[in-house]
Amino acid sequence: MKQSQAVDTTVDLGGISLRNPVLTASGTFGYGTEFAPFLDLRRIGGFVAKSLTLEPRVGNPPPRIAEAPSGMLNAISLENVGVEAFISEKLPAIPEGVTVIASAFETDIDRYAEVCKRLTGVPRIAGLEINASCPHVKSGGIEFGQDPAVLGQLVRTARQATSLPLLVKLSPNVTHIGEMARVCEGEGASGISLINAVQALEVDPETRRPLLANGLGGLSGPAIRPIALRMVWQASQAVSIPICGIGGIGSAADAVKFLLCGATAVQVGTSNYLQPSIAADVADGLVAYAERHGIPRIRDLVGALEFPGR
Amino acid sequence: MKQSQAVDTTVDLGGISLRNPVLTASGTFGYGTEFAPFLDLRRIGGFVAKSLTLEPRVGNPPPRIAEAPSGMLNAISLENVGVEAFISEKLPAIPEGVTVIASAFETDIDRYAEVCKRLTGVPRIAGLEINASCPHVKSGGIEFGQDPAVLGQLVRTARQATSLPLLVKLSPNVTHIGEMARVCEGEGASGISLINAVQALEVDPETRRPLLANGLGGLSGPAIRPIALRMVWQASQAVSIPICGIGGIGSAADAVKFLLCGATAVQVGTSNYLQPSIAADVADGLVAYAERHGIPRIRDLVGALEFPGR
Amino acid sequence: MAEAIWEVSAAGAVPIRAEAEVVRNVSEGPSSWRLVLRVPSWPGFRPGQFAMLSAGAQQAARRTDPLLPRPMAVYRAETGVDGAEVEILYKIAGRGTALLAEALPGQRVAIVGPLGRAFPPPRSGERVIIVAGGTGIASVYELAARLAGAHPVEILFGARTASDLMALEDFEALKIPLQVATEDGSAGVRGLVTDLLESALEASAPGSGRRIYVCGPTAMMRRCADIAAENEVPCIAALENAMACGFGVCLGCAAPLREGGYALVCRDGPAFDAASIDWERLP
Amino acid sequence: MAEAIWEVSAAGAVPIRAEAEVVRNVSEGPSSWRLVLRVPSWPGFRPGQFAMLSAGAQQAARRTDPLLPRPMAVYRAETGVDGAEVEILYKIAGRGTALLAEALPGQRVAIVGPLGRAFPPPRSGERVIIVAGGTGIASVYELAARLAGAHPVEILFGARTASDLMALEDFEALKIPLQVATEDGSAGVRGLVTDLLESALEASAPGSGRRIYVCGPTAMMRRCADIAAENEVPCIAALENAMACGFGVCLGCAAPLREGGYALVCRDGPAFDAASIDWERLP
Ligand SMILES: Cc1cc2nc3c(=O)[nH]c(=O)nc-3n(C[C@H](O)[C@H](O)[C@H](O)COP(=O)(O)OP(=O)(O)OC[C@H]3O[C@@H](n4cnc5c(N)ncnc54)[C@H](O)[C@@H]3O)c2cc1C
Ligand SMILES: Cc1cc2nc3c(=O)[nH]c(=O)nc-3n(C[C@H](O)[C@H](O)[C@H](O)COP(=O)(O)OP(=O)(O)OC[C@H]3O[C@@H](n4cnc5c(N)ncnc54)[C@H](O)[C@@H]3O)c2cc1C
Ligand SMILES: Cc1cc2nc3c(=O)[nH]c(=O)nc-3n(C[C@H](O)[C@H](O)[C@H](O)COP(=O)(O)O)c2cc1C
Ligand SMILES: Cc1cc2nc3c(=O)[nH]c(=O)nc-3n(C[C@H](O)[C@H](O)[C@H](O)COP(=O)(O)O)c2cc1C
Ligand code: FES
Ligand code: FES
Repeated sequence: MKQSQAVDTTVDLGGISLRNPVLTASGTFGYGTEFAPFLDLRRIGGFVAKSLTLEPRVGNPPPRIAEAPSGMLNAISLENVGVEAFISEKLPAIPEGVTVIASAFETDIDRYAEVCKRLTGVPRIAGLEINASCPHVKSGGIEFGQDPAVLGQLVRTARQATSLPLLVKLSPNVTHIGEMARVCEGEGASGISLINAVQALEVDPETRRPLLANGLGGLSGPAIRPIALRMVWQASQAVSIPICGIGGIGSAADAVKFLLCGATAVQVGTSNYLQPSIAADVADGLVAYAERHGIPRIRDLVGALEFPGR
Repeated sequence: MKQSQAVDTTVDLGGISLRNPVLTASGTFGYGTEFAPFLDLRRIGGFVAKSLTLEPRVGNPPPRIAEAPSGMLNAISLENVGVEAFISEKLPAIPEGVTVIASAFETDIDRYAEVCKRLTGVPRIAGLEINASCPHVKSGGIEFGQDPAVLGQLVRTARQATSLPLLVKLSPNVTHIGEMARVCEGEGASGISLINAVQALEVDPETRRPLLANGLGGLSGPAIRPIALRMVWQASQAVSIPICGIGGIGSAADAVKFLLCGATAVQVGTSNYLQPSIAADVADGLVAYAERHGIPRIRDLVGALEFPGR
Repeated sequence: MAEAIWEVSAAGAVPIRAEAEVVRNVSEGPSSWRLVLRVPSWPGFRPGQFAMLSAGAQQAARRTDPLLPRPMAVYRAETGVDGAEVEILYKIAGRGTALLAEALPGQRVAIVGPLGRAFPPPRSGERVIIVAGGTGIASVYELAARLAGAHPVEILFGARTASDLMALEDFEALKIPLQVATEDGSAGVRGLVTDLLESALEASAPGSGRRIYVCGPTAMMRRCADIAAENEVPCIAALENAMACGFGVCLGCAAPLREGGYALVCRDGPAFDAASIDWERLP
Repeated sequence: MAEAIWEVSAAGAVPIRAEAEVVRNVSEGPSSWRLVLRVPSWPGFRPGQFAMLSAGAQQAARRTDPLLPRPMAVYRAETGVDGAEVEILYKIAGRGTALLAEALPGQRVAIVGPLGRAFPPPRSGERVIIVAGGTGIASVYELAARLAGAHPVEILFGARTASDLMALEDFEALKIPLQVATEDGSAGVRGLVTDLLESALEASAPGSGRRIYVCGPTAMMRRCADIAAENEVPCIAALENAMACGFGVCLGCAAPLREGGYALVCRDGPAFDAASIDWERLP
């Protein structure tokens, strides 16, 4: 069986055509070029760039990161180069043939829309992801993605602001992820990305302070994978728009789990820090998995989980 | 400094007087006697027994457990000996001087209340914990602890059913843990226990099935500790009734973190499986910590976290 | 002869918890390893009991992944001057056992044991047939050793291929009749061990009673249970469900019973009357 | 002499990622360890650059705790026939380094490097004073080695006590003037290394310029920065913030700048003009 039929790895993520379903997650892959020494970006489906705000933003004071069991905490906040510098400086540096998804991140809905507008029509940007895990200043620090009404308004406004495929990245810090997914679908989102980091706190028992200068932070990495898989599965039961699965992915087996739970594509996040070529390894591993199981198209795995009693 | 003043380890957990703040968590410590070979139960503050239903219950089919990064998943469901067998067979086997907290767990509110009634007035039971992470049959599988109205009704009814100190064990699968804590306080709960296991899913990529026969399960262990610390801190900001902190505790340092975040006592769960004498080690370690830091009363640590900007 | 047979009273040896020193940890063939631990206050054990071992050696710094300990049969234990040497025979099945195989002499492995109920001993005069395969071979050595010379006993091993057989020499040294069946014929006869069992039952007269003990893959145990039932021979099966605690508190190791409900493999077993198990619902 | 001085152009050696074999990993005194890794396609490095090392040896089975790699200065590297031998000098500070100390020859440690910008070289004729303490000593060896014989240079080490000093003999072998200050007087003079720095600045005439390089605990670096500013001497400080990635993508290693905003220690440093850092806000 050496001469296996080539596996079809292409997927359509809400109008974004991907070479393969392995993307990298916003905030864990910089603006793409940083990984040039470690992997050929054309080996992966594409990448989601660091979330952009209208103006360049300075982040939180250090310490911004801390380790946790099988995970890490971060409180980077809004630090980014701003939408203009991204377009004029970062995008041109990305090799041809690499699929770029831009990410938007703001403190009020109008500014979100403005970021989406500016990114629309820019060559090289294949789609937008709006990060709804940002605290909404007007709702007293509640995340946009934690309130169905606010989320609905955000998605509606962003949808009007851009003609690009629009992914909404949901917050995991909610009671009913399916409800949030339905809001996105109802307001015309092209797809859903989940999960973002889980709100968390780590404490130094010696100094009696949080390990992060900001106090709270986001937990990411393998620790959250079982939570992410549950949410992806729940969202996939609630909506029919495509889902991009995120959370602790560090191997092709992990990626397969997300596909089985209903994700059309996946994003590798924290693992990029540990092993900067990991996303390409995951993509290659998916092909090996498909060959081993005689699966002609990777997308045949999507939602193929045999869930008991269904 | 060898002759240190003895550290005062006693705490009052909503009317339950504890020798020290280290309890063990429901479902991880059986009915107490199973640990006799490994530790003297009088070295810990007490234990919360496996959750009880009115009638003995058979649990889920196997596999019921699976491993996850720095954690485990379980779907044991309601398996327990039932309230009567607990009172007549299990309680008498527990050595004198051991503080026992019974846990109630049911599928509708009236049955919860009935379990609470039966456990009231039974000698040896120092307090009740009601587990609100159980799916509410009438709400279509939503957990009691996921809906403020249902939770309020549960706590009100349970409060009327018993004169014992009443702890409410909250579900972590909610958007606003502080809101749930306030509901409990408003309905007269003596205290709050949190967190229960986080709803999660693990998948076997080879069989394409969930690892648990039940599909979904609860994630526990060190992986969830940063989430638990965040929720305990948020709850402590929302209410003034005492909190019992739970989630991934495996050392005295971990316990200190929970106390700093506002927990009056803690419960050791999954770690009991790895190291059956761990709860006593944590209790001893708390004393060592207090001595090292010159803290006369362990309870002085409660809520002593220096949170930035407060 | 009474001394050779063990008690299965509920109150067996009180289990201990120790950070035991690795005395030896060596590969014996492709995937079979032998670990010897020095356990200072080992209280002894009875055939069929097991221990929970940490996944990998304890390191200077605590690592929380993998988290759970792994159940392993106590293969053999010898009490000496500075505690007992407890032997474990294991195969590399996944992460936990792969890490265990890296534990070096002098390093420490956390152990909790002995746990579980022993195999019920045969009745006086009963002819014993031990059937084992896979990691189940490790679970029956002490049983065979205690019965050897004291009871009429024979052993039947099944494996996919010769190299899957563990510790064959130890069993041969017991001087008990031993037959092997491999699926590829690379050792013993080609075929299934359950065929050997059928022949053995045919060859032996019911006489003063016969008894089967089996430990191995679920399919093997289920088939043995069927054969035993057809021949009306009592059959004891030692199950190998996944475990978290090993002493009856997590309720994770449930085995479905034919009469309904579940037994806990760690507390009510691992050895069960094969007829009591609902084999269809055992994962 | 030009060859002895390195380039700091932005485009340095392209970093590599390897699972490098441990050649040697030995304790040198109470908490100081020396690790030698064989790295096949090592592209060379410049003084001040670092690498990200996995916390502990890679094991047969992947463990996800601890998760993040640890930043470590490249102490020295020698290119031979089968790749370079890359040397790391480290102290056991917590879990990651405790696990690293257990890596045995033949085992593998994942490495990503070289990373970061090099120390800017001194200008021709500049008199160099290197100040180091704690793990910072590891960061300045290559700097001292490249300057030795090519530049007027002296070294000042500070420590709490004698046994905290790492690799003293390596530095002595460079035949550069070296002074030590310990807080308990157990080696060199009793006192702070910053006192030595003040004396050294008093003793040396401004002449054709002076330059300070410092790497050590934050308090030491901050005080050096103050002394340098008072004396109007340029001072380069190499920071040691916690890191997750090491190559500018996680934004975790932010160092607050006096002019406002943050620099990334891994990308814009680790070496910075000490006057540009807002020492008060550095954790
Ligand atoms: C009472 C008892 C006694 C045992 N005695 C021995 C023994 O003496 N020697 C020996 O080598 N093994 C024995 N086992 C099996 C051993 O526990 C498993 O092989 C081990 O837990 C696998 O761990 P792992 O991390 O290497 O594999 P994992 O990565 O956990 O799993 C690898 C594969 O093994 C399966 N598996 C996981 N846990 C178990 C389990 N407990 N039983 C069976 N399959 C499992 C998984 O589903 C997976 O397919 C015994 C099990 C029990 C319950
Ligand atoms: C560019 C750079 C070069 C370095 N070079 C060396 C070197 O050559 N040799 C050496 O021994 N160390 C060096 N360090 C420091 C080293 O990275 C830390 O000591 C190590 O990460 C601690 O890991 P741990 O798991 O052992 O300790 P942890 O358990 O992570 O922490 C133990 C203690 O160290 C502190 N700590 C954690 N990470 C760091 C860090 N990155 N820097 C300083 N303190 C930290 C923690 O706050 C805690 O107090 C360097 C750091 C940087 C950023
Ligand atoms: C340091 C860091 C920075 C992040 N920044 C962003 C961001 O700017 N925008 C965003 O949508 N998600 C951000 N994330 C979240 C990740 O994209 C991802 O959703 C999360 O980390 C879970 O995936 P993982 O477990 O694979 O890391 C960040 C995560 C980390 C660890
Ligand atoms: C196997 C298992 C069974 C559990 N059963 C119960 C239960 O019956 N009632 C309950 O309130 N919590 C139960 N829990 C939850 C624990 O009490 C605890 O809240 C949770 O595991 C988090 O703590 P940990 O991370 O220390 O384990 C169970 C947990 C596990 C792992
Ligand atoms: S393994 Fe925990 S009850 Fe059996
Ligand atoms: S360590 Fe990640 S940006 Fe510096």
